[in-house]
Amino acid sequence: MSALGIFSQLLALVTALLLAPLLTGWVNQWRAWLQNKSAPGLLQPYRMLHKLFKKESLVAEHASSLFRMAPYLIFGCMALASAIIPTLSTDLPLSPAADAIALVGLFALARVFISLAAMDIGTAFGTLGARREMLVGFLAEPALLMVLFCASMITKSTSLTAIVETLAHRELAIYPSLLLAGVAFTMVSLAENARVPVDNPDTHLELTMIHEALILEYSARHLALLEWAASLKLFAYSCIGLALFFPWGVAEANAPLALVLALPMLVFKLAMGGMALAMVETASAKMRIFRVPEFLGTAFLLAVIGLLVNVLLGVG
Amino acid sequence: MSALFLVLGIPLLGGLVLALMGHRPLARDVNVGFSLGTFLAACVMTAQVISHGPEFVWDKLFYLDALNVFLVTLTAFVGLTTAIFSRPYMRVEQDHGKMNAPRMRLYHSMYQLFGFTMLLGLTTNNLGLVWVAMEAATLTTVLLVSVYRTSASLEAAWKYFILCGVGIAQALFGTILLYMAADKVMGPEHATLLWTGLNDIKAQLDPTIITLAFVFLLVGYGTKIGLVPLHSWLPDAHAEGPTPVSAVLSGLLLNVAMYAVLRCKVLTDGALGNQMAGQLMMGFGLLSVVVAAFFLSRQKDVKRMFSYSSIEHMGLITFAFGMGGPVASFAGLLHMTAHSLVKSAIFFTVGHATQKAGTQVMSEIRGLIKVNPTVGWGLMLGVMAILGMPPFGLFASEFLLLTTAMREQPWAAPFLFMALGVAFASMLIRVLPMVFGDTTLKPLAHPPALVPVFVHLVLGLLLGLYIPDYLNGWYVQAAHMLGG
Amino acid sequence: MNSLTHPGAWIHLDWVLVVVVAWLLIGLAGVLALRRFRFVAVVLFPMGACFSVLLMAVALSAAFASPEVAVLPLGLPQLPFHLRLDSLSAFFLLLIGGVSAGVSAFAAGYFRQGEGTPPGLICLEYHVFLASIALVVMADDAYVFMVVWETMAFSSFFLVMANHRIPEIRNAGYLYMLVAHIGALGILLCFGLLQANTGDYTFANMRQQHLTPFWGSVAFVLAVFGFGAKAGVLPLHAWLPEAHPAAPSPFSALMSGVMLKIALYGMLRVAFDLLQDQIWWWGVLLMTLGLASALFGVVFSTVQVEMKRLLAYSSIENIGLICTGLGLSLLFFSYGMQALSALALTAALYHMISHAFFKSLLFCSTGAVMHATGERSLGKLGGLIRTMPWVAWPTLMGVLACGGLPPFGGFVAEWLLLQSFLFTTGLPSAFLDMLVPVMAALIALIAALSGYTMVKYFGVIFLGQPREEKLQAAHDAGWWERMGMLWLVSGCMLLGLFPNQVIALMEPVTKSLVQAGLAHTASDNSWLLVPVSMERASYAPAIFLLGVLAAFGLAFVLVRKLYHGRMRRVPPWDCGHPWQTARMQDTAEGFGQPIRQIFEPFFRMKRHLPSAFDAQPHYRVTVEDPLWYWLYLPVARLVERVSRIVGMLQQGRIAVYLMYSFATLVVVLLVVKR
Amino acid sequence: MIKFAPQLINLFATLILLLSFAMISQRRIVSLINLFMIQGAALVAASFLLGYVTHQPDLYVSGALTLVLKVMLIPWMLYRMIAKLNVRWDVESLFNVPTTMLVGIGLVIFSFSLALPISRLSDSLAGGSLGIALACVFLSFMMMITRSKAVPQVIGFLSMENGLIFAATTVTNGMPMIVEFGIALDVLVGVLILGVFMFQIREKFDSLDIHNLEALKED
Repeated sequence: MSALGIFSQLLALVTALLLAPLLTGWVNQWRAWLQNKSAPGLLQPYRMLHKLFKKESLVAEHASSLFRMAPYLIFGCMALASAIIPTLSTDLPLSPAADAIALVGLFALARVFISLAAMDIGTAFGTLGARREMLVGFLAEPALLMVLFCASMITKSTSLTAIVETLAHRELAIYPSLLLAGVAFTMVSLAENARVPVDNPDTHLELTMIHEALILEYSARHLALLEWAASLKLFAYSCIGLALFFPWGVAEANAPLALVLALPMLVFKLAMGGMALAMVETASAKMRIFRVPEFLGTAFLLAVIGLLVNVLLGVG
Repeated sequence: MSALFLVLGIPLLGGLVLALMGHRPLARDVNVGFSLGTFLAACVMTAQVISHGPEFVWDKLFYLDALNVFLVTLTAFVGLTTAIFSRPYMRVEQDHGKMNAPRMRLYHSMYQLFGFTMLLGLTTNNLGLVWVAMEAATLTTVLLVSVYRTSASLEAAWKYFILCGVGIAQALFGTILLYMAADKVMGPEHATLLWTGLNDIKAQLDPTIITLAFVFLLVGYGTKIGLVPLHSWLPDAHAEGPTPVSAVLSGLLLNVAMYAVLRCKVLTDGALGNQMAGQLMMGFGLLSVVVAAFFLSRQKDVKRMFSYSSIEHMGLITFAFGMGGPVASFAGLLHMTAHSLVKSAIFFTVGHATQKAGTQVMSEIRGLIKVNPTVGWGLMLGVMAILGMPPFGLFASEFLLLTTAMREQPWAAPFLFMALGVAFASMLIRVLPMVFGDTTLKPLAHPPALVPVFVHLVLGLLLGLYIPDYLNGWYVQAAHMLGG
Repeated sequence: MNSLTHPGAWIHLDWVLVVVVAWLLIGLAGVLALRRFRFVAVVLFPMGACFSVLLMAVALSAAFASPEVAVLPLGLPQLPFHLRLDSLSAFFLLLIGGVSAGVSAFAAGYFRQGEGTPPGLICLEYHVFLASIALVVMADDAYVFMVVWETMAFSSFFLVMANHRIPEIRNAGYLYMLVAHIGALGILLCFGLLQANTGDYTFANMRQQHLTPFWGSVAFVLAVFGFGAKAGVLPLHAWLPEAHPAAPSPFSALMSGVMLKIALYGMLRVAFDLLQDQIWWWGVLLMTLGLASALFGVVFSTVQVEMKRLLAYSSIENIGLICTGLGLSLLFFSYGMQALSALALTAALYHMISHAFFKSLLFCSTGAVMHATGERSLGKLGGLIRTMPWVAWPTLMGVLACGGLPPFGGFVAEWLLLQSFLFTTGLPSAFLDMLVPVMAALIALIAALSGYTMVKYFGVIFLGQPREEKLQAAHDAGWWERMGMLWLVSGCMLLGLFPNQVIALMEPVTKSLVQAGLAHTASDNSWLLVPVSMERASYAPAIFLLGVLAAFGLAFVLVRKLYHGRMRRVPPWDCGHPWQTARMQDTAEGFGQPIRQIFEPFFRMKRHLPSAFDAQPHYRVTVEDPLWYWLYLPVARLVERVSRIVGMLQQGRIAVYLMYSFATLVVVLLVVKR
Repeated sequence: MIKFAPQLINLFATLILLLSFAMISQRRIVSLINLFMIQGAALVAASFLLGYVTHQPDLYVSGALTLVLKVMLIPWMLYRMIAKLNVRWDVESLFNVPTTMLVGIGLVIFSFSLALPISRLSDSLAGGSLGIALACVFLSFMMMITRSKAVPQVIGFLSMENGLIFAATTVTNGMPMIVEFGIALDVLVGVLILGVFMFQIREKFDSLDIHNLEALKED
């Protein structure tokens, strides 16, 4: 628990909190440009959060305390998740507290609470959204777990910091299992963060919305926290992607100087990732809700095949 | 050895006295009195046997050893409890008009004589007399089976008499062959049918004659035990007679027949040296268990179902003795005791239940627990005991039986497993609706005598959890003698 | 049972016997006070709960003590009752004591006047059930094991038949008793093999016997058949979804929470302790059976529309997962990898104890809901969190635990199980190396699906609008019920947040069974659960929860300070429709519809679609268990056909009977003559 | 006289076997009872002869017993019963006569093959008669199976008893006295009971045909 460790931990948390809305804004901007529309400003998400926080919160008459408590809990989970994932440096005192499986558990906890909160009001949209969210969740969660298992099979450990360290030191070798895992991971992150092929983030069309239906009833500060948590989730997912597939440039415990270099490297990688995400979204159209299980099923199978390939070839 | 004279004398005297005054209402209590006397005499005799071991009575004509002493006490005890049960039962039957004065007289006198024949069969040392006792037992009960004069009971009685008569005739031929074998060894003057005599010289008996003799004896007495395919008379006889008769038939007479077969098996094993007798008994036993189990699932009449269950249990006992060895024989003896206790208890509760419903068809007996909890719970616990649920003695013997069978005769284990499973399934599916659920029955005029039921069940429970030392001593001695 | 005079010198075994005898006496007292429901509810059941707590305490201290043996004078003379309290039975006694304390307290508040069998009788059956469970775990010879095993089945059968007015309950009771007895017969034959013809039935003797691979495998298969039938493993599971809903809730809680574990205890005792030379395919058999029942259980629990059936199927799922853990541990053990076998075994044991706590909690909550509303089916409930907060919040904890979500015990068990699956690359046979990752994938899918089920369970019952008018009048749980549920919730929390201490408790168990334990790695870093080594994997639930709560608190305070906390109550967003009714919410079938659509081949569905001319068109879909039509009915038809053939043996003509007698004589004479 | 004894015993044995065959193929019931009476007489003669030859007084007693029972009392009771039940019809059986004869011969061969190893060993006077006694038992057994009327079944049962007593007297020179008395008593009571039954069956079914005694069966 060296002082540097605490500092890098807090730095990681703060950068996550600040950079997340920026990443969402960046992705929205690129989406607008690619659809040759004039894009909103890069800081639009911050302005939206500030506006929402100022508003008075309107809550349904018979909403229970679970409804009002859920946003804070979900925001807490996402904050902890982004604190655990090695974004800037791997010297994170909090990381032994939760390894890859616990991270997946954390996402599951957040998903369960958002669904319960949605069902609390008892409107048609809430339960509809909850059912769809759980449908996506129950297929995406095992797929994510299998992706993380591929990586841990190679590095013989499930703690994220250890994975990043071992992968970063290995010389540039092509791991077929990681290739399959990468494809599976992109499909899962698209589904989890309610991006286009599975769900359109900025539409209120009853038939298609999953994520929107859940937060339909929320307003003002609760809505702000949920939006912030959503962007934090996107940030966390992209950091997991970077950690597993592009681990270079993350500072080690013994090299505090590298911390300085790590921040711009992270921003650059996130920018590239955001652009790629925007391109994927504009290129694909939204699927019918009953095609989503096949989509996620293929992701799950790809991850399992990645695992098998790792075991069969023995090299990983 | 005056106790033995009392044990045999009291029922004989009871038979004669009740023949004279059997029709009067007092006869029921006199009947209980005589049975009580027999039971007390049996207890005294048992105490003597406990104190100074097996002994002869009346210059070797009667012989009391570990194998038959507990059977004698058991017979006397169940005779007593059945007599107590038959008091209210017969009063209700008289109210229903099914039993008039002459029939009551016949019933009481035959009941006591039947007790006498069984006790005679158990205690006598002369195998010829054993045969006479078995024949007399059939005679005394055949009239009881047909006492209701319905066409079904007449048919049952006729079949019972003819089939058992033929069966016992074969047993007589077996006894003659035994006598012939003894005659060859000891010379015509002092050739004897005394079992102890034969037991001493069983090594020199000629194997071919003994094999033939054992076959005839096994098929003969097997008819009386109700081994499949000789069992056809048993369900009809046990179901058609009045319930006390069925209880005594199912509970005790089968044991006496098994006792006779065991006596012959000891001689045959000594003479032949090989396991022919045991294998034959195992074959018959297993066949009976399997066939009876499948019969159970087709039954409509409650007493017929329980008589098939008796066939199944006698099959298990024969299989146990067929396997031989101290553990299996111990299991067989324990099973005989526990089975007669629990089966007679079940027949008591069934008797009251059928009187309440006015019919023996199971579909019309519903919700016993609701109308009369003691009868309902008595039947439920009794059926659980007969199906081999643990706290009861039957489970202990089935436990020993199945575990030894699994190791010594693994080929038989799947059949036993299937048969016990099917029997359990078929009997439980019939009994559950009878005991639980809503009821259509009307309470009885006279309060049912349920003390015997629960006394039997407690004894059954005791056999499973704690066997007194002297009883265990007898079992071990007898098992050693039987199993070799 | 050494001298009763000075209790000071009593060993743990004596104290456990004191608890067992006390339970039996309470039962008898119940019979004496058959109809006085007040006395039974307020005095007897709480006394039972106190003795459960005593049992827990004794088990805790006995866990680390060396095994103690006692011989009771009961039973057959050559076969008296042998009892033995070793670490494995101490662990299970702890489980029994903990769960039964909560459930007894809940049962105290559960009784209402004039309902089915008299409460005194239920009290007797309940306490005989508890006593027999405690004895099963301590049995040290085959005879006493079988006696208390079937007494357990016997007494729980009467509990299932508590309100036997309803025909379905009678059928459920019958099916339950039948499968229990057939299972017991299987176990009996297995013990027959284990005593290897020595005639000595004590477990000590059985441990010395070395069976040939063939007979050992037959014994193992019989044990899996017998104990699997009792635990509800796939082919013989049909009784579980019938029997558990039929029993009154506190007893189905005990049956589901504790009795299924006792069946697995039996499997453990035979597979690890009594059988000596394990073979690798035993583990694979157990794993495949476990995974099949887990997947089957979770898929079926998602589409159920009745509360307790949903929980019963979820029990099948959890039992399946535990069996997979046991199978994996057996696989490692047969290859001699003690450390990994200990890890898998700890995962299975952890899952057993956490499932015992959260499943009994959920069954108790269904009991409270049924008492308050009188409704069993999910379609008629909703919005109960407002009228029954004392039931809703503990149930939320139970739901999170059952869904395998982080701060609770369920997650720790899954975490350990997944970790043990991850290390299987060292197995000698390539086929197994390939098989195990696929199984890990299945486990992850099953865990996620159980989350789905639990959201449906909690959401449809407690959240949203009440679907029936009378739900407004639902009264909250009584004091006893709240105490019982809070006890179970604290159990779940304890298991969730302090895994190291619980694993330290399990260490003697795994040491005795597979000669290796996890405790040495877990104990040196007290907060961190580290199964094998620091850099491999670690998980600290306490810090994890603190992190989330800290973030929660900070967000709450900062938002209040930086901005404001104003809030206003408004009608919910109705998207322009003038009126909002409760029927617009998702029904239970609706919530399960995606799973029904994805896992179509699993079910046997009958849809009733309304035709155009229906007066009141309604749509009904019934989902049935396909195994019932593939396995149970064909067997029943076969028995029916064979018994009809056998029935022809008895045609009534005396001539034919005489022919039988004559033919038997001739045949036997021919057989003997040869 | 002594040296003719074995031949005489064999003569009586063959006579009893012949009578059993006759009884199987007999049509009319009254002659059936007469044949049974003659068989009893042959049995009595054999036991008196054996008693005389082997100087065993109890053989005389058992012969006298059989004489009283099997030759006088039981046939008289059967006649009285038939008179009271006014049964005059002839006795039809399930199989026609030739097949019953063939089966009878088969049974005789079977019983001889059974008894051969034993009779060679036995040194008593009438070794060979065991086979014949067994044959007589089997024949009467078969008679009970094939007859469809109550009275012939009873007579079959009694002739089986005759065969057994004959086996006892010839092979082992009679059973111990107490057993002989027991058997005789049982037979007598048995016949009494069968008589009572016949009245009841007659009164219930007003015919003595066995076919209406087939209600109790598994459907």
